[in-house]
Amino acid sequence: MSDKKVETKEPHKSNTQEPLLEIRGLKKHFDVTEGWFKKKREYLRAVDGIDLKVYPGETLGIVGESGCGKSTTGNLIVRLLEATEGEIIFEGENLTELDGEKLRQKRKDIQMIFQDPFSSLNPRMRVFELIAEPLRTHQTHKGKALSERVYELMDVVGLSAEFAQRFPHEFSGGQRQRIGIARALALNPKLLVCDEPVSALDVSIQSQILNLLKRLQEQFNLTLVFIAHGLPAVKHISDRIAVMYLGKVVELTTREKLFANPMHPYTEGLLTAVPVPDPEVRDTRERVVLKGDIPSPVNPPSGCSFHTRCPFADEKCKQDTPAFEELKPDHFVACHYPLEGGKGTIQRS
Amino acid sequence: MKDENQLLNVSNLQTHFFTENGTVPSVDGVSFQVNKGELVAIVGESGSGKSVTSLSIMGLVEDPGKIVGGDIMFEDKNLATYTNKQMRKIRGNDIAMIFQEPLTSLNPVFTIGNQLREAILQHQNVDKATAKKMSIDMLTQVGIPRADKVYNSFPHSLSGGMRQRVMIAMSLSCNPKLLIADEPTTALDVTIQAQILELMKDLVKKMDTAIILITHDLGVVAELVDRVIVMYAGQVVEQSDVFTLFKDPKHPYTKGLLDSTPKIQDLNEELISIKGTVPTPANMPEGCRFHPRCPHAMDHCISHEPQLETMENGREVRCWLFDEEVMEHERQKSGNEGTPQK
Amino acid sequence: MSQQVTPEPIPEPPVEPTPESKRRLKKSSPITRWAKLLLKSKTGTVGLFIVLVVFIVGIFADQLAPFGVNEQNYANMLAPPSWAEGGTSEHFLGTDNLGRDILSRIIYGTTISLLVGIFSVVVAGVLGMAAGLFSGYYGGWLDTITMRLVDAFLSIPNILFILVILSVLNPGILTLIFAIGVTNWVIYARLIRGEVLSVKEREYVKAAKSIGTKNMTIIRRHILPNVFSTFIVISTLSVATTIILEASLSFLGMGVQPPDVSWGYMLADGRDYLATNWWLATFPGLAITITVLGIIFLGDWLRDVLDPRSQGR
Amino acid sequence: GGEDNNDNEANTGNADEGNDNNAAEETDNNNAENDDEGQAEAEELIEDSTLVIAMGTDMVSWDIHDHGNTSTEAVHVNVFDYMFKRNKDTMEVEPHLVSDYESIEDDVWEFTIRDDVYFHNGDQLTAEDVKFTFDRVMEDDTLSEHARFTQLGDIEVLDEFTVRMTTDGPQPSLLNRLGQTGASILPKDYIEENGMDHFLDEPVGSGPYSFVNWARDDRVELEKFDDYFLGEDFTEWEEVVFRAIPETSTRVGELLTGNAHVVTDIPPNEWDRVDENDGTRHINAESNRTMLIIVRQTEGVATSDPRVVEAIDLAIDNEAITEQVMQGSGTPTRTRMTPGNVGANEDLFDTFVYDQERARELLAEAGYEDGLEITMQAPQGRYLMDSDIAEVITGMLSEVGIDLNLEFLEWSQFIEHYQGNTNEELMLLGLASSLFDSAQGLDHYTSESPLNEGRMDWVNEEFDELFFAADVNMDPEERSQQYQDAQEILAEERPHIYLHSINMNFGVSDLVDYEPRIDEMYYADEITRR
Amino acid sequence: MKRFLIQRLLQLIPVLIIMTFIVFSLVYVAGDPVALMLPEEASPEDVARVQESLGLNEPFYVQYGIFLTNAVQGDFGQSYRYNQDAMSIVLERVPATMELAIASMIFATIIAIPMGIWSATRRNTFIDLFITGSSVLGKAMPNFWLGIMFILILAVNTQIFPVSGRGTFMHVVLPAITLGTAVAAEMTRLTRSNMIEILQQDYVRTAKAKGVSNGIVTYKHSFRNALIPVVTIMALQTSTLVGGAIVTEQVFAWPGIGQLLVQAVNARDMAIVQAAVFLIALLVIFINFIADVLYRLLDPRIKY
Ligand SMILES: Nc1ncnc2c1ncn2[C@@H]1O[C@H](COP(=O)(O)OP(=O)(O)OP(=O)(O)O)[C@@H](O)[C@H]1O
Ligand SMILES: Nc1ncnc2c1ncn2[C@@H]1O[C@H](COP(=O)(O)OP(=O)(O)OP(=O)(O)O)[C@@H](O)[C@H]1O
Ligand SMILES: [Mg+2]
Ligand SMILES: [Mg+2]
Repeated sequence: MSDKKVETKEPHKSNTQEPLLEIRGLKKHFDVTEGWFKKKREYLRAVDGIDLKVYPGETLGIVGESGCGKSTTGNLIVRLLEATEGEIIFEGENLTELDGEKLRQKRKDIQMIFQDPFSSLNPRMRVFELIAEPLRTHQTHKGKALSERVYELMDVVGLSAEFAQRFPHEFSGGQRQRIGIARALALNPKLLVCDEPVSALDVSIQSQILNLLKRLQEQFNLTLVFIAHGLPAVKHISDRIAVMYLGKVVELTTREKLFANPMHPYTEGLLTAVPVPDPEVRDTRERVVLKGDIPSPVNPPSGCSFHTRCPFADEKCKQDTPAFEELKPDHFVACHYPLEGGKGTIQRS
Repeated sequence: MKDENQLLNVSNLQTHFFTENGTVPSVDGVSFQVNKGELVAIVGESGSGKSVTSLSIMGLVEDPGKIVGGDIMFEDKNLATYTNKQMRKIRGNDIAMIFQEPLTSLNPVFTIGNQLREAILQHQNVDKATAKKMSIDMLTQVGIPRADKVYNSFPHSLSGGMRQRVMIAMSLSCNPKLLIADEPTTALDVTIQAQILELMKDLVKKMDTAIILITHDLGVVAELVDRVIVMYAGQVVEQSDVFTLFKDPKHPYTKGLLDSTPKIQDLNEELISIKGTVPTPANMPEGCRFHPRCPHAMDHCISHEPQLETMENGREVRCWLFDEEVMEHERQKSGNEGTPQK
Repeated sequence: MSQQVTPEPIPEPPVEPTPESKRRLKKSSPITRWAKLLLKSKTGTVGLFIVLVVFIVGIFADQLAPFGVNEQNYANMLAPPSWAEGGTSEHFLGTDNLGRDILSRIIYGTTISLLVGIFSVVVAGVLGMAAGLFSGYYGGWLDTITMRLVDAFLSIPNILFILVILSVLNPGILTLIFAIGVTNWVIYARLIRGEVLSVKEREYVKAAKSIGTKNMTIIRRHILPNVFSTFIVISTLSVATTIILEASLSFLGMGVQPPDVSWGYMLADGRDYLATNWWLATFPGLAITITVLGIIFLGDWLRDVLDPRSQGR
Repeated sequence: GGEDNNDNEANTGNADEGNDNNAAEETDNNNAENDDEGQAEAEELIEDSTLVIAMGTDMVSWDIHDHGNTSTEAVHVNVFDYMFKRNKDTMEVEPHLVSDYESIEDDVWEFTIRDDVYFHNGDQLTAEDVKFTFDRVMEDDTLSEHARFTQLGDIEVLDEFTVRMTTDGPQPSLLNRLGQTGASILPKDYIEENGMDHFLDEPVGSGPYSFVNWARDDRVELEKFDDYFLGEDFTEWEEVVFRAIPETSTRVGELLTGNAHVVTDIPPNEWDRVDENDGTRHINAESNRTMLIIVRQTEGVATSDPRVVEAIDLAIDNEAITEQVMQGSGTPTRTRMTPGNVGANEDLFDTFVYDQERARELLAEAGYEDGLEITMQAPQGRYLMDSDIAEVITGMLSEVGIDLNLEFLEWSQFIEHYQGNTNEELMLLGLASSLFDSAQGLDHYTSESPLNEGRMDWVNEEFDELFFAADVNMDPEERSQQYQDAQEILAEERPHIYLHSINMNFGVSDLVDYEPRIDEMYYADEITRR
Repeated sequence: MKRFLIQRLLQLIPVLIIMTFIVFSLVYVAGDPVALMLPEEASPEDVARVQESLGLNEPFYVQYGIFLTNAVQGDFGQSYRYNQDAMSIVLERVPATMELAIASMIFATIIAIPMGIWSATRRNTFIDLFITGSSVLGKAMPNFWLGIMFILILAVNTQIFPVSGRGTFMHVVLPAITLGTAVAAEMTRLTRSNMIEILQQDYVRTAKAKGVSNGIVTYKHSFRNALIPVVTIMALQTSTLVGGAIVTEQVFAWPGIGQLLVQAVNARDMAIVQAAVFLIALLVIFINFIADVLYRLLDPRIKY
C-alpha cells in the first residue's frame, strides 16, 4: 500500500486560537402551515439549536442521517437561508446581522461547494464564464488578469485549459465538481463549506475529488466544513466531526476519538451500520442495529430526541433533554447515558 | 454442463438499445450462473449494465431495447425466447425483483394492501380474504409493526425504510426461486440500510431463495453475498467468491474499485482512484474496454479484446495480464524496447 | 515485471477529455444539433417547412399576389376555382362575392394573420415574462398580487375579455394585438413563474447567490436563459391559438377590419357561402388549419429539442 | 317640427325589411318532388296550427314605449292593438280599435273606441286605457318613444269610449302616428294593479295572440286569443313562435328542414338554395328603407364643395351595386321617400346618376385632379350586405381618383359617432321611416334639425320653407306636392347621397302563403295556410 | 375538508374583487352607455339627467365603490337594454350554458381518454400517428366553422340532428361536439403524454414485475395516475370552454350566457356584462374547485 501518508494535523487548537467561525444557538424553523388560517402554526425544526466552533485551517465534518439538518446548517452559514434564531460569528462579525453590500463583500470569504455537480452549474454558461463569474461579481480581476486567473484556477483543480469554452454537459460528474471547486476557490475564501460534494459521484471519482480537496486545503490553508452522510468520506478529510440528529448536534469530537470511542448511542449505531468492504469481518463485527424510523422534525420526540430508537433509553430520556456538554476533553456529547469505552457499557451518572 | 444445483444460467447475453443516436450495446455478452439459494452480487460503476442485465432476465427491457443474443436459462426454460405473456407467469412468481427507488416504486394512488395482494391473486389460486391474510403475514415477516394498519395505508404515509420493506414483502409474497434486488438500499440511510440488509439475509435463510444483489457499494457486497460478479462497460470482467475477491482482486478494474472505496478503519491514507470515467456504450474503446483507464494497459490491450477466462477455483477474469502468451510477448517487447507501457 | 499486479497510486489529474466529451466538442454547434434533431423528426420537418413557406408568403405578399387585395370585378363574382367546374383560368382559387381573387387575398391575409399572431404573442410574452420572472423570483407580496391577478384573468374566458376591450377601443390591427396581448400575458406569467420557482431552487442559482451575485444579475444570467425554452415553446403554440382566436373574433365581428384582410376575416366572411360557394371559406380555412398544424408540429419539436430531459431519448 | 323624424332610423333593430306587395316577387318550385323529411316536419307543425317565424335578432322588451326597435315591434303587433292600423296593401292607415273619428279643428281630434274589445286578462279596453297609454309616454321622459309623442298634447276622456286629443299645432300625420310604434294600447288596470315589472314579465294586450312565454334570445311563444274582437276566425294559427337565430346559414337550415315557415334576412347567395330546395321558396320584397351616405358639408371639409359631392354621386354606379352585388335585392334611388310613403317623389325613384368622366372633371374643377383622400364610416352586418357595399364604393371612388379610407365600426361605436356628430366626410347608413310620411323622412334636412346641424351642416332656405309649410298643411294634395319639390332640392344638393332602397328577403315554406309588408311587421294572421 | 372549503372560499374574494375591478375599469373606459339608451334627439340636459340618475357622473372610485357594495348584495344593476335586473337575466341563461358545457365535457372525455391511452400504449404506430394527427387537426379548426359544417352536413343535408335551438337530447349533440372538439383534442394529447410518462414510472415497472396483465398495468396502475394532471388541466380549460361557447351558442342559436354576452357587449349593456362575467368567473372557479376536490380524491398523497 501507499506510503504516502498525509500528516495528521495537530489536534484542533481550541484553547490556543480564536475560532474562525462560531455558531451559537442556531435555529432554523421552516413554516409548514398550509393555507392562511390554521389553529396552530406548525414548524419544521430543521436546525434546532446548535453550537459549533470552527478553527482556522481545520476541517470540521458534519455527519448524520438524511434530513437531520446538515444542508440547512451549511446554507445558514453561507447565508443562503436566514436563521430563525442564533448567531453565526465569522471573524468576529455576526453574519446574521449583515445585509446588502456588506454581506456581498463578506461572501468573498465564505464559499460553498454543492452536492450535485449536475445541477450546480448553469447549463447555459461556458466553463470560462462559470469560473469568471465570482471574479466579475466582485470585480477583483479584469481583462487579461481575469482570464489568467481563470486558467490558473482551472490548472489548480486539474482541468486543462482547452476545456474553457465548453458547456457543463460536456463533462463527467467528477470534472463538473472540479469546475464547482474552481469557482469556490476563485475569490480566495477563508472558509469553504462543502455540502456533500461527493455523494452524487461514483466511488472511483469520489476519491479523486476527496484527494483534490485535501490537497487544496493544504495548499491554500483553507478551513473546511465538510458535510456528508457517508462516514467513510468524512473520516478521510476531517479533523473533528460533529454528529447531528434531528436538527441537533449530539456528539462532537476529533475523528480519532469519535471512531475509537463514540459516546453517543446514535453515533455508535451509525458507525457500525456502515458496511465494511471486507467480507472477512462480516460475521465477527459487532453492530448495533437501530430499530425504528427517524422521527419527524415537525413533531420531534420529547426529551432526548433519540430516545425512540435508543436501545438504552428510559423514562428520563423521554422527559429531559440532555445538555450538550464536554464530558471528556474535546469530546462533547448530548446524552444522559453516554457510552464508555465504545463497547456499549453504560455509564450511569 | 448442467449443474443439478444451478438455477439460472445467463450465457452471452446481449441487450442493445436501438436509439435515435444509434445502437447502444448496454449489455454485451454477459455470462454468469446462479445456484439455488445462493447470494450473488453484481457490482460495477454506474452505467456498466447491471440494471439492464437484470431487466433482461425479467423480460422487462422496454423499447427501444431488445435482447439480441444469448440465452437466459432459468431451470430448463430459456427466458430469452419467452413472449411477454409467457413471462408474466414467471414474473412475480418464480423470479421477483426489488427496485432501486422505494419512493417511486410503489404506486402512490393505491393502498399497500391493494398492491401487495395483486401478485398473490395473480399467481396463486386464493380468494381475496386469504390473499389479504397472506399479505399481512408477509408484512409482519419483514418486520413491519401494526401490519394490518399499514395494509390499508397509502405509500406516502410510510417512511423510505418501510416502503422498501413493503417492496421486499411484495417480491417474496409468492415464494420466488430467484430474487433480483437492484440497488435496494442506495436511497436509504446507512442505519436503515443495515436493517434492510439484515432482513434480507434472514429471509433468504428462511425461504431458501437465491438472490442477485445489484449494487456498486462494495461494503454491502462484503457484508452479504457469497459470490461477486464485477461488470464493466456491459461485460463481466471478473467473477469470484467474495472472500477471494476482496483478498486478491485480479482485474485492474476490480482492484481500482476496491482501492478507491474509503474504508472506515484506516485513517489518513490518500485514496486511490481510477482515472477517467466509464465509457458510454456508444463510445466503446477498441480492444479491452478498460484500457484507457488501466494502469497496466499494454499495446496488446489497445487492439485486442480479452475473453473471460476461467482460473483456479472457478474464478473468471477478463484481462490480458493473465494470458501467459500475451504477457510473454509483452515481456520480450519490453526487453527489446525498454520499459513496458504503463 | 511480475505477473502479479501491484497497486500503484494512480497519478493525479489533469483529467483528459473523455471520449464522449471529445465527441460532443466536435458537434457542439447548436445549429447542427438542431438541424439533426429536426431532420430526425418528420413532423418537425413538415412543421418547419410549412412555417417557412408561410413566412415567405407573408413577407413577399406584394410580389406573389396576382391581384390586388381589394381589386374587385363585378363581372366575375363568385367564380369557382379555375380547376373546378365553371372556373375562370385567371383565378386559381376562384373569386369572392365582390369578384376579388381569393388566392391573392389569402396571400395578403398571411401578412396580417402573422402580424397579429406574432405581435400579440410578443406583447403577451414580454408582459408575462416580466411578471413571471419577478413574481417567481422575488415571491412575497409581489407574487401574491401577481398570482391573484392571474387567477382573476384566468377566470374570465379570454375571448370575452378581448371582446370587451375591442368594444371599448377602436377596432383595428393594433387594438387587436393589444387586446390579445394584454389578456394572454397571464398564461406566460403563470407558466414562467412555475418554471422560475423550480429554476431558482437549482443549485447553480444558490451558487450564484453564495458568491454574492446581485439579484438582477441572477435573473438575467441564470434564470432567464433557463426559462427561455419554456417561453419559446409556449409562444409558438400561442401563435397558433391566436390565429384561431382571430378567426373567432372575426366571426363575432370584432376581428380585423376591412380593407385589411386576414384569414380569419375571410373565413368568417365566407361562412355564409359555405353551402353555396364553398371556396370562399374553404381556402382561408385550409390556410389556417395548415399553418396552425405546422406551428403545432414545430412547437412540439421545439419542446423536444429544448427540453434537456428528452435530449437523450 | 323636429318632432317625429327619427322614427325607425339608424337605431332600429336589425337590418332591412320592407314590403310592397306589388313589388314582391315570388319564386316557386312546385314541380319538384317533395323533400320528405323537411316537408314532414313542416306539415306536422302546420297540422298543430303552429306557425314558426325565424328572425335574425330577438325582440328586446315588452315595453312598447321603450325599445325603439323594428323587429321588436314586429312581434308586438300580434299581441297589442293600435287605434289605427296600416292597410297591408296600400300602407294607408285605417281605423282599427276606433269605430269613428273626427278632426274637430286642425289640432283637436275626437276618437270613439270600439266597445267590443277586451284584453287577454278579460278587462275591457276603454278610453281610460287610451289616455293611460299616451300619458305614460308623454310624461316619462326616460322612455325612448317619449320624444315622438309629446306633440299629442292633452288627452281628455269624454266618456267610456271617447277620447279627445288636443295636439300641439296641426298634425297632418297624426293618424299615421297613432298606428306606429308606441301607440298600441296598454291595459291600465292590469299595470296599475301589478306594476310595470310584472307587465314586462307577463304582458297583456288586446291583440289576436296572447303571451305564453319568452325565452330570451331563443323564442317568443304566443297563442291564439279566443275572444279577439275581430272574431275567432281572424287567424288560423293556434300557436305562433318567433325564433331568434343570429347565424344566417343556421336560419336557412331551419327553413330547409321544415322547422320554420318564414325566415327573415336571406342574403342573395342563399336564394338559389332556398328556391332549389323542395318545399321552400324565396321572396324578395321592397321595404321603405333607403341606403344612403351622409355627407358632411361643414365649412372647410372637402365635401363642403358641391362639385366634390356631385362627383362622388356620379362615381357610384348604383345599378352595379343593386344588380351585381345585391343580386337585384334593391332599387337605385335619388330620394329616401320610397313609393308608398306620403309625399314620395316617384320620379326620383328607380333612377340614378352615374358618369365617371364627369366626376373626374368635377373633381378637377374643384382642384383635386391629383386625387382626394376622404374617410367613410360604415357599419358592418347591420344592413343587407352593408360591408360589401362599402367596399364596392371604395373601389368605385378609387376609379375617379378618390382615395376612400374605409372605417368599419362596431354598431355601438358607429352610433356613438353618429349621435356625437363625430362623423367623417362620409357615413354609410340605412334609414327607414316607420311613419310612412315625409314629415318624418325629410325632417333631417331642415336647418333647425339636430340631425343636420353639426352632422351635415347643409342649409337650404327654399327647402326649409317647403318643409315647414307642408308640416302643418292639412291639405293632403298640396302637402304632398310640397314634399315632392323638397325632394328635388335634396337630389340636387345631396346632403345625403342616396344609393338604393333595400329589399327584404324571406325564405318561405310552400305550405304557407305570405306577402311581406313594406312596414316590416310580421302579422301572423296575414300568413296563411296554402 | 371543511377548512379546505373555507379557505378556498376566502381565496375567492380577492380574485373576484380584482376581476370585477378589471371589468369595471373597462366598462368605465368604454364611455357611457347613455348615448345608446337615449333617442338621438336627446338634449345634453337629458343626457346629464340620465347620467346622474345612473350615477355615471361620479368619479371612478365612487362608482366602483357603489358597484361593489351593490354587487356584494347580489345587485348588479339594471340592464339598459332589457330594463330588468341584470343578474336575473343572466341567471336565466345559466342552465343552457351549463348543459352545453357539461355535454361537451362529457363528449370530450369519452373521446379523448380512450384515444389518449390507445395512442400512448401503441406509441409510434400508425394508430398513434393517426390519433395524434387528428387531435392536432381538432385544435386547428375554428369552432364556428366546424359548427356550420356540422349543420350543413348532419342537420340540413342528412337531417339526423336538429339544426339549432335547445330542447331535446338531439339538440345538444351538435353544439356539444362542436365545442368539445378542441377540448377533446387537447385532452387526447395530454392523456397521451401523461400516459407515456406514467408508463415509464418505476411503479409501473413494479406492477409488470409482479406479472400482472397488460390491462391491469394500463388501466389500474397507469391510467389513474395519468388522470390526475388531466383533471387539473381540464379544469383550467373550462374558461376556454366557456369562451368557445360564446361562438358555438351563436352558431346554434343556443340561448346561453355566451350569446347574451356578445349582444350585451355590442349594446354596451354593461350591467349584464358585469353580471355575466362575474357569474362565469364564479363558474370557472367553482369547476376548478371541483377539480381540486377530485384531484384530492384521486391522489391520496394530498391531505386536507
Ligand atoms: N425550504 C424548506 N422548506 C421546508 N422544509 C425544509 C426546507 N429545506 C429543508 N427542509 C427540511 O428540513 C429538514 C432538514 O433538511 P436538510 O436538507 O438540512 O437535511 P440534510 O441533513 O441535508 O439531509 P440530506 O442528507 O438528505 O441532504 C428536512 O426535514 C427537510 O425536509
Ligand atoms: N432506454 C434506454 N435507452 C438507451 N440506453 C439505455 C436505456 N436504458 C439504459 N441504457 C444504457 O445502458 C447502459 C447501462 O445502463 P444500466 O441502467 O444497466 O446501468 P447500471 O449499471 O444499472 O447503472 P446504475 O448503477 O446507475 O443503475 C447505460 O449506459 C445506459 O445509458
Ligand atoms: Mg443535504
Ligand atoms: Mg441501475
